[in-house]
Amino acid sequence: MLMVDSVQTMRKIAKRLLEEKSVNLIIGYERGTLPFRTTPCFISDVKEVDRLIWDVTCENNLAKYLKDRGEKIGILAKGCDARSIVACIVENQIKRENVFIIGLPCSGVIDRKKVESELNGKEILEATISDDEIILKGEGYNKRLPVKGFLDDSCVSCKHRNPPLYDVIVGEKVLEEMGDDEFISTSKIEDKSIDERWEYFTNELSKCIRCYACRNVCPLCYCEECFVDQNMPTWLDKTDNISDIMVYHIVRVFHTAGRCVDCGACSRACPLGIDLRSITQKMVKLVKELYDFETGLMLEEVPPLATFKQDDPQEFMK
Amino acid sequence: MKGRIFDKAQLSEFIDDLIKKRKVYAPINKDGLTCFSEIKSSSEIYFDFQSKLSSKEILFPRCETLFTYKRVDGDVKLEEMKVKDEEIVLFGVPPCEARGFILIDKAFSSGEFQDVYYLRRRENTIIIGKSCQYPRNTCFCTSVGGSPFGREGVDLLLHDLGEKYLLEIVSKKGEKLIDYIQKYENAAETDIKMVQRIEKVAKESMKTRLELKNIEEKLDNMFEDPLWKIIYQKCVGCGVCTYLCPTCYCFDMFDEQVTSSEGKRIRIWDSCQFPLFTLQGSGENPRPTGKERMRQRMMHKFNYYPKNYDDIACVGCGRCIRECPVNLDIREVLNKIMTQ
Amino acid sequence: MLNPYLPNLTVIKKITQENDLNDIKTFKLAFKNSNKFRDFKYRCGQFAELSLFGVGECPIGIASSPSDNFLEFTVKKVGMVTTALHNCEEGEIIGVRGPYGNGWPIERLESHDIFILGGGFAFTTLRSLIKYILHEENREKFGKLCVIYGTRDPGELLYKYDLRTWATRDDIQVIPTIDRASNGWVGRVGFPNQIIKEVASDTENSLAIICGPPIMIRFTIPILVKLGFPPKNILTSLEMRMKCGIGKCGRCNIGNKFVCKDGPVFSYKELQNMPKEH
Amino acid sequence: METGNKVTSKINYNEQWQPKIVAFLCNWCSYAGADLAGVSRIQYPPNIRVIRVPCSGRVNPMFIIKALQRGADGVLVSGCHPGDCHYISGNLIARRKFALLKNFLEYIGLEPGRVNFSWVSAAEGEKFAKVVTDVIEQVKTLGPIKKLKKERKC
Repeated sequence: MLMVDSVQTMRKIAKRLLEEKSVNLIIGYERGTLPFRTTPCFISDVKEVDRLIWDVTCENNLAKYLKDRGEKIGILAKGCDARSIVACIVENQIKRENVFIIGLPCSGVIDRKKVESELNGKEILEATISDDEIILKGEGYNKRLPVKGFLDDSCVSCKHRNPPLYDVIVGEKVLEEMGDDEFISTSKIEDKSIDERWEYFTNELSKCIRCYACRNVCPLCYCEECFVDQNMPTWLDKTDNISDIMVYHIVRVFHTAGRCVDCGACSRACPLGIDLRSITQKMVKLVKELYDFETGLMLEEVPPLATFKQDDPQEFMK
Repeated sequence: MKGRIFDKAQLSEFIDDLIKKRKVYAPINKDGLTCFSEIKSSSEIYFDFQSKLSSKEILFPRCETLFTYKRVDGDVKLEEMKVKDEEIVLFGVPPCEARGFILIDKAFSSGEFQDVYYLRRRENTIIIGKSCQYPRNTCFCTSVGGSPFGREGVDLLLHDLGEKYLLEIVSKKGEKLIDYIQKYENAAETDIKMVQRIEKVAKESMKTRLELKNIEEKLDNMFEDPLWKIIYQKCVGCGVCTYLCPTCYCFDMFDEQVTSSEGKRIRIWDSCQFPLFTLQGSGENPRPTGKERMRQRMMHKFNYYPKNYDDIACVGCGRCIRECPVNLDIREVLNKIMTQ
Repeated sequence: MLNPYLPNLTVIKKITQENDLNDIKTFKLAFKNSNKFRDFKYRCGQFAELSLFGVGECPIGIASSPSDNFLEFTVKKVGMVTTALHNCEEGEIIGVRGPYGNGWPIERLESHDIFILGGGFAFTTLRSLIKYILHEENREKFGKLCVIYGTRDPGELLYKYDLRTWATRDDIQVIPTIDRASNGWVGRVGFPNQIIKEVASDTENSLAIICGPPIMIRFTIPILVKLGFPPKNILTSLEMRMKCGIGKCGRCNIGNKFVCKDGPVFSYKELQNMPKEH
Repeated sequence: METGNKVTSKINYNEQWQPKIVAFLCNWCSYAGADLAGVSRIQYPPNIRVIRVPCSGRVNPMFIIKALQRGADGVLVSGCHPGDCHYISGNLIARRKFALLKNFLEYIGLEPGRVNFSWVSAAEGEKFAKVVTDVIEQVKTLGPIKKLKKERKC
């Protein structure tokens, strides 16, 4: 099914849900204010459902918006969004009965940064987006780019393109290819020596200005008070000292262990272009390798850090 | 208009000459991240349309030590971190950011107390601006009182005339800086005409024009408006908009121990978008949700600051528009406010 | 240019335990450099930033009176800095920066009757004001002085030593009150906002000053209005998270007013015209 | 103490350096094991600073990271053997956290020898001494901590 057709189906579903009053609010995407952007939208009026869109620029993980809302919500969910929703339900952050998941089989979203670097800093003034091609126009250029070459890294290696949990699905499920190495971002770094790795990360993370966009867009960073903000005792100073920055990122990633679905939202949100997935993905990989756990696939799952097995690996114990 | 003419090689020479005598900060490209940094050679300069991080951080660093303390035999010694009394040059500052400094100046210099750290640095700084020939869609400097060729806040303003550059003398301070160099030609009438021509084109090419007349009065009656509840919904509450903003100047202060007997007081950037910003010791928070924090940001820029300092605290650089992770667009918010 | 972020060094001369819970103490400070103290001219109701080196700063209302020749702060143990301060012993050195804020408008209070309502811990700058008014050089400039001071239980009343002295004077009416009856308490029981109804007189020409937890202020102001105090004559001191204390750091504003710089004292009339964000 | 005297007599800075190891010991097993090592007069180098915790499960990974950030050259966390936990399974829950943390820190680039975990029972005084000696030797070969330590200067 083409995305264009999906959009019609999706709007119909949203309309029906609102009309039937089975939900009070639809959370989805609408056209953004920039030619190549979409933005989360909140629709409670049936007349507005035509604002909803769905294409390869729908980059936000909407599961973020479900917490702390009393009403019943219909939410558009890609594979990764749905996994985040499942994880949030499992961790009692969202009530299953309060969400109606409109599943979107997804073939990946675009990484704006890849496109931008292709344009050499030129502004996009017009964008036409279809399933496999994007046509960008700007001052003195007109570019056709294949969607495939500009997908977000997290989408390239994605193994769960179809929402594992949904109440209704838009169109047919997409093929979940098993070709690429799922943890390719991590493997590249694992090949480096230990000192090279440290250098790589300190270099990459030294760009961080601690705006916390990575934390705030993450649906699983739901703590009422983040460890960064605690001051009795203070865990972490907010300086630009590289040690403080490293500790922030290490601990943030550690806190996503068993929660992170590798949706890449943090990487896409970072205004400084830090490759955050190169650290977050390692934790996903470790959790899978050590405890055979993949987050957000079923409601019955027990988070890996809330349980144990007698024979969990322990070669590292002295 | 007075100015000097440089060809491309002469400009490099001029900058390298400046570097010999003082610290020069300019936009650079550090592994794909454009920001202002001290340069050791003119070849490091990277002219993008606009750097990702603004030049604000050179005069108002993300993190700076205010003073150190040391305990000695039951006594305490304080040592102020004096801002070095040395002239620095900020090169390649876009006019919007230069105007940002004017706005920060007002806040930090007004009233009974002055922010000495910022102001000392500011006094010692010569700003060489670079006129903005190709404003983007996201730029709206002309809607908030600025201009792509604005002279406010700059001492010298560099214009790119294709084959050559014209360095326009704007302030006394700027004039003094290039006065001693006689080898560069004075700008001819034709050069000046050309600058005026490209300035006109640039101004006309501004795609975003916002009607913000009386926005201050408008907002006076909008504190309790339901609008805030609608627009804040998609905001995730990060600090991107405020940290990248060339006019946001809120900060926090805290102490850091170095050893058990000595340490320092540090100030860092802070953001009105963080819940901790206003959380009181008692647990009360006057701005408990994103709604209040979003309102604070807009109100501060378009109502509170104008009331106190007679200017809008936004220079229309568009960073918050381009970098917002959820595309929450300040232009859209402003339009909604104005049509309310 | 004077550096406003640099604290003055002071020595803790005396620490007084104020309440039974022992989470409120009064610290008497002496400037290491007495010239600096001469420059530290403060008014009742102003505050200062106390520095615990290595821990941080916090804004605390000045509890002593400008008529005193010393500086006192009464501090409740709440957060990091106040806990560190409570752990201090006499003789230790802490920093003080200030005085900041507008303080109580003494000139406006002169030649008027004054009703002071205090609740709980927020009595500190009221004590400063009362001490100032009662000072022999000042007393005759003011009219009647009535103080109603309520706490949860008797052990939580601050400045018991002052309350005792004031009780012996006939130029001040002091009514300590507690929320609920307690063994051995012979004074009044009830909230200050009820007691004021009995004692208020000539309210149109008098000033009411109220300091206490937000909930007390919320309930008391309507009563004061009803009793006939003009809104411009109802004064309160606001709490807000502060850092710089000098209107720069940007967090304590209510509308375009900074609590640290334009406040913390506001009249009810002013508050009515400010956004409801406090 | 013997070690201390020997070392100070040498001039070489590197050899003068002694690692600081922060050890989080569970109250019921490893702390008792350390105690036993003490009363049995089993010798081991004095480089550890012991922090007693109710259970290895109490050790928030943040403690470990904070210790390293504050300049500990190594960390040892020790708890009861699987099956012996006073709280039934605190150590097994902890084992997962530690496995992830250790692997993750190594991935980031921290030397694997800096962060150590062990099971030591109340009866294993000798094992305790051996574990501590091993950890100290290991950290000695790594040298003073540089990565992750926050350099604080005035």
